Amino acid sequence: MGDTLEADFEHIIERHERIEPRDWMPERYRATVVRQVAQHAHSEIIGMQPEGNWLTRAPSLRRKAILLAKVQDEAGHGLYLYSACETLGVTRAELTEKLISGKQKYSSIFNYPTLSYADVGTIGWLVDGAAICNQVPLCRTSYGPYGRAMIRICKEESFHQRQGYELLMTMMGGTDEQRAMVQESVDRFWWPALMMFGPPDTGDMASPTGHTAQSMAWGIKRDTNDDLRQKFVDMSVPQAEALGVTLPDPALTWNAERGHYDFGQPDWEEFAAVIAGSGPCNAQRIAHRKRAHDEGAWVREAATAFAARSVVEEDR
Amino acid sequence: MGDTLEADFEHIIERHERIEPRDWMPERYRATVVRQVAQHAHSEIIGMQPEGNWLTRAPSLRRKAILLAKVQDEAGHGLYLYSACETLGVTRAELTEKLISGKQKYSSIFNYPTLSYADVGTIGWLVDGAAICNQVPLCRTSYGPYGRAMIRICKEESFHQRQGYELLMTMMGGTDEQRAMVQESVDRFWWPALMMFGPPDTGDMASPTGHTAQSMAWGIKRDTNDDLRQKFVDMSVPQAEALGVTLPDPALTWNAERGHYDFGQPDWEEFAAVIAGSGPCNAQRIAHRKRAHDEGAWVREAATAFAARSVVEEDR
Amino acid sequence: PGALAAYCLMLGDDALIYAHRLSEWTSNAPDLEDDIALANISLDLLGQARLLLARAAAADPGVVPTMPEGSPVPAEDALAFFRDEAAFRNVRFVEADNGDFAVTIARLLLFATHRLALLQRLTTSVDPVLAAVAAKGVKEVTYHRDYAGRWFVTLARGTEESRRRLVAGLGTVWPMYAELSRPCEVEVAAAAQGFGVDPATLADEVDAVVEHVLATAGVDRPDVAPSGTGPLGRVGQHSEAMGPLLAVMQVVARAHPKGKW
Amino acid sequence: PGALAAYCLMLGDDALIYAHRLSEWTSNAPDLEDDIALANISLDLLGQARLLLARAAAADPGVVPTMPEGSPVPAEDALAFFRDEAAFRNVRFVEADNGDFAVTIARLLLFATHRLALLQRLTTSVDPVLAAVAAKGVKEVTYHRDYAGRWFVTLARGTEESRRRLVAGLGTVWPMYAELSRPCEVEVAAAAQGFGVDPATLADEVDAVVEHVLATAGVDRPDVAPSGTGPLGRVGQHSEAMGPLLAVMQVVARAHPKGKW
Repeated sequence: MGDTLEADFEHIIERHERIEPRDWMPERYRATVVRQVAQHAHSEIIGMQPEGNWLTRAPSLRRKAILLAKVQDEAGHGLYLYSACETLGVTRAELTEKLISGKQKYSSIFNYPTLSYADVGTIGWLVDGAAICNQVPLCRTSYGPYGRAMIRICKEESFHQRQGYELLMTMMGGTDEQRAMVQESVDRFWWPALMMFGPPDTGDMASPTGHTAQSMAWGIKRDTNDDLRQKFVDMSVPQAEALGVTLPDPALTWNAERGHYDFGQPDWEEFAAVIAGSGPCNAQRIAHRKRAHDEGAWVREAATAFAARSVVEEDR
Repeated sequence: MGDTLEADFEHIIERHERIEPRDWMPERYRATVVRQVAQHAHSEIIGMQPEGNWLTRAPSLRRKAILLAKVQDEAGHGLYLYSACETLGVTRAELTEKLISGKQKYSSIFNYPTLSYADVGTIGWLVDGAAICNQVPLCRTSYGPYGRAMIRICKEESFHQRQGYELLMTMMGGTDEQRAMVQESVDRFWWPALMMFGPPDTGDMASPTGHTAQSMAWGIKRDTNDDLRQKFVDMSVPQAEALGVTLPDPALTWNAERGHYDFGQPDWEEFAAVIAGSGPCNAQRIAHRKRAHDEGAWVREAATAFAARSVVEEDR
Repeated sequence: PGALAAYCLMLGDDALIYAHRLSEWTSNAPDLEDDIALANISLDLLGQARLLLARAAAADPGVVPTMPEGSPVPAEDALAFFRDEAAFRNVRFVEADNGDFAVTIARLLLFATHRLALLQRLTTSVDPVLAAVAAKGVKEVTYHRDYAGRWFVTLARGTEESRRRLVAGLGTVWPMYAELSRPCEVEVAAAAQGFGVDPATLADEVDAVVEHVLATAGVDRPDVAPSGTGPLGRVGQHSEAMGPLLAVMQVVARAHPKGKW
Repeated sequence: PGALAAYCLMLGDDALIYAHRLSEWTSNAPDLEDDIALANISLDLLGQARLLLARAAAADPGVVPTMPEGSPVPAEDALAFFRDEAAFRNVRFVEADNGDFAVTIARLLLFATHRLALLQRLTTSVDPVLAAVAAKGVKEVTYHRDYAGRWFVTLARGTEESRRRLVAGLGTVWPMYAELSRPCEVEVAAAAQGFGVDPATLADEVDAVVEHVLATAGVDRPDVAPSGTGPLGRVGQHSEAMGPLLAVMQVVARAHPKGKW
């Protein structure tokens, strides 16, 4: 019977159809989906911090509203994604515990600080841009609830990307100081954005654990890291030109033969250090989340106690 | 024997000598001294808040250092005065508890907010000035430890007063905005400073409890409220003229006959409201103190536990 | 300034400063749902602030701070980022730190209850803009009040600790609450001219709602003295929390008086 | 800027920003004695900052921000209040919020131990001003270190809660601590020219002192990754705590660029 179930599962995967929560699935598939969706959810939640950092200092009321709505959307994305995980039998509390204890990761990009208001725009343009490259293919991912969450998320992310780009465009039309601020921000975020696609698929730096291959076979992932990175670079270069900023990569040049831009490699040692916990903000991000979670414990307990009491009172 | 003790006590008071901690004293004298010294100590401690509010925003490094040293001195004054109380068998913990629970008062002036950096100067000039008028006579107060603490405190207060006046003088030599800032600050603090001497000694607003008369008889207090207030006004008017600010009292005028300035009465209803707890900052000041005290509880407990353990270990 | 402009500034500043405080909860709330809800409330109030500040500027351009020549800063931003502390007209009630979640819920309940009653009346303001802002705001603030009311009761009847914190939190915010219903000259003039409301006339209605929530929660009205007498914040006399709030809020805008954002 | 000016700025900024953070304890400490002690430490560091910033300005007036014509603002204040974030050269270690008393004591122990070792070496700097500043500072910082060391052991061996908090506090500050001993170009140049010290050469000495305190306290070295690689704060890349700190610290001075104080 296990064989039939497994055959059914493989069949669904092959036809690029969706696996649904009640379908049978191999334990490793379940674990892999949970890990990937949780990591994505955690990234949304941790990602609230670098931008949230500028909420109280937004330089115009319109930008304050846009930023607040955006950070709120990230919380919403976290919410859908944790719900998607819950369909696989893992609770939000368990996932939060794993985030706080460092057992599950989040996107390395959020371990870099935001140091000027231009960073809000750059995160929208480059970071959300990279996220979209990663995520659009996931709308077709094999696990149903994840795929459907991604459709909604991608729509909002693409809205955020346009808003970020528009902020940078507006600033480039402002004062010299503002233009310098945008360039400085892009200089800081370009390489970390390239790192968002993960290590190269081949060569010394390639991930030894081979997550990519297995995930692709299962239809959880749909493209290789390097393909997505190339797509992102190709997309970003003309946008940078339109903006009037220089991307900080001397190797960046159009390769007519390939029909793509050639580009330099990020500092993969820095990437490894960030992943290992030595990014500029790893400790701060986790400490922030832990503090908020711990400080909220009494509220969550109160809600639980109140709900339990209400049930008892209704029963009478 | 009680009669002899009481006679000795009265004798010391009459000769304007000091009562010392080991001397016999009437219970009401002890209670009155404790109340007055505690109120004074509390005023120093609460008085750290309105000026401490500007420590992080001091506009020059020199002023930051001066302000920090001054607020530190206030903590030091609090420390001596709590020690003076302890000679009468009351602990600092008990007194702090009475401050936090509102059972003991502190000077009404600290229930007004500090709203500009000029307030740091005005507090030095007017508030410390009024405090000095109140306190210089207390250097001769009948209770020894209190009198000796007052000698040291008055010396430092008078230094603070000069620093405050010097800040205002410097600002008056600055920009128009700075001069306006000084005037606005003086406008806000003049009347509350006059209230620092307490209600009038006679008339409808006079304190019904008659603390003044009893305290004067015992040599705890040395002058009436109205005498001290007059002295303060006489001292402040020429200082205001030298500074170039207007005191906000249309009734203020030289009375050649009396050899004193005539002046208007503060809003004694406002004074009563502030004493009753409705000042602009009463709740905030107490909440701040309570929070700091509560948050420090685990540290004080640790110190006690560590000291106890050290004693045990030494005994072994 | 004209009475209409002064009145819109006052209501706009309440919304602006309180929205700012609430936005500080973002990424700090007890649970994701509350993070989202508080951000939403903050966004609603920020929206009200923008409309009200714009109305103030339109009614009397004299209220808008003068910007350097060639500055592209719109009126709403000149008002929010380039006024000094004493020119802000919000009540001190909205300035104080958020405190813990219980303090936040207690303040939100009181603020939203008052503002809802006010906006309901303002829907019939003779100023059509104000009436329109109020009509939109009524829907928003009804949700704010309900959210706060639900949490108020939940915390009061949740655990021992949540009840202790809620009662303490209510005591913390109560002293400054009186300021909302203490009429200032601008409000009296606004009521007389038919575009505004004398908040004293709302007191009973607001009080009844608050009493109802307190009763449901089984919590007593705090027995604490009001903080200050007179209009205070409404005439620019703020609390010590306001200076650091504005220092942070205005820092980027002020560093770039000719900036485009 | 010249190497001497750059070096003095760096050491001055460490003292300035840390003094600022410590001054936030005023009226908030666990007991009066600690309120006084922390204010005293803050004052000492503020004094060091003033001398070092003045030395930087004297060594290379080019490091001082240009003020509007007729501004009476002295060089030390122009440096403290009119530089933008990226021009500050302090380590990120001193920027972070104070946290609770345990975090504060852990940071103070590490900072003072490092700075004491540094100042001891600087007493033989070829720059006589720097040598004099260091000689004065050695006495001050010895007290800072002893104060922190005593509390560190007291908290570690006090109650269960104080130990838990101390261990957590040490873990909190540890990731950024590495930055103090990570040499930047300016330090390497300063050491080569004989007026400064390469902090890498202090590491063993500092480490031995810290180890001794940890051993006395019975606390393990935290097993946490360093925060960031490279000099970061020393090249103007600060943490997110720096912006709000400067917004508050600089607000009054910047509102009055021609002010006299």
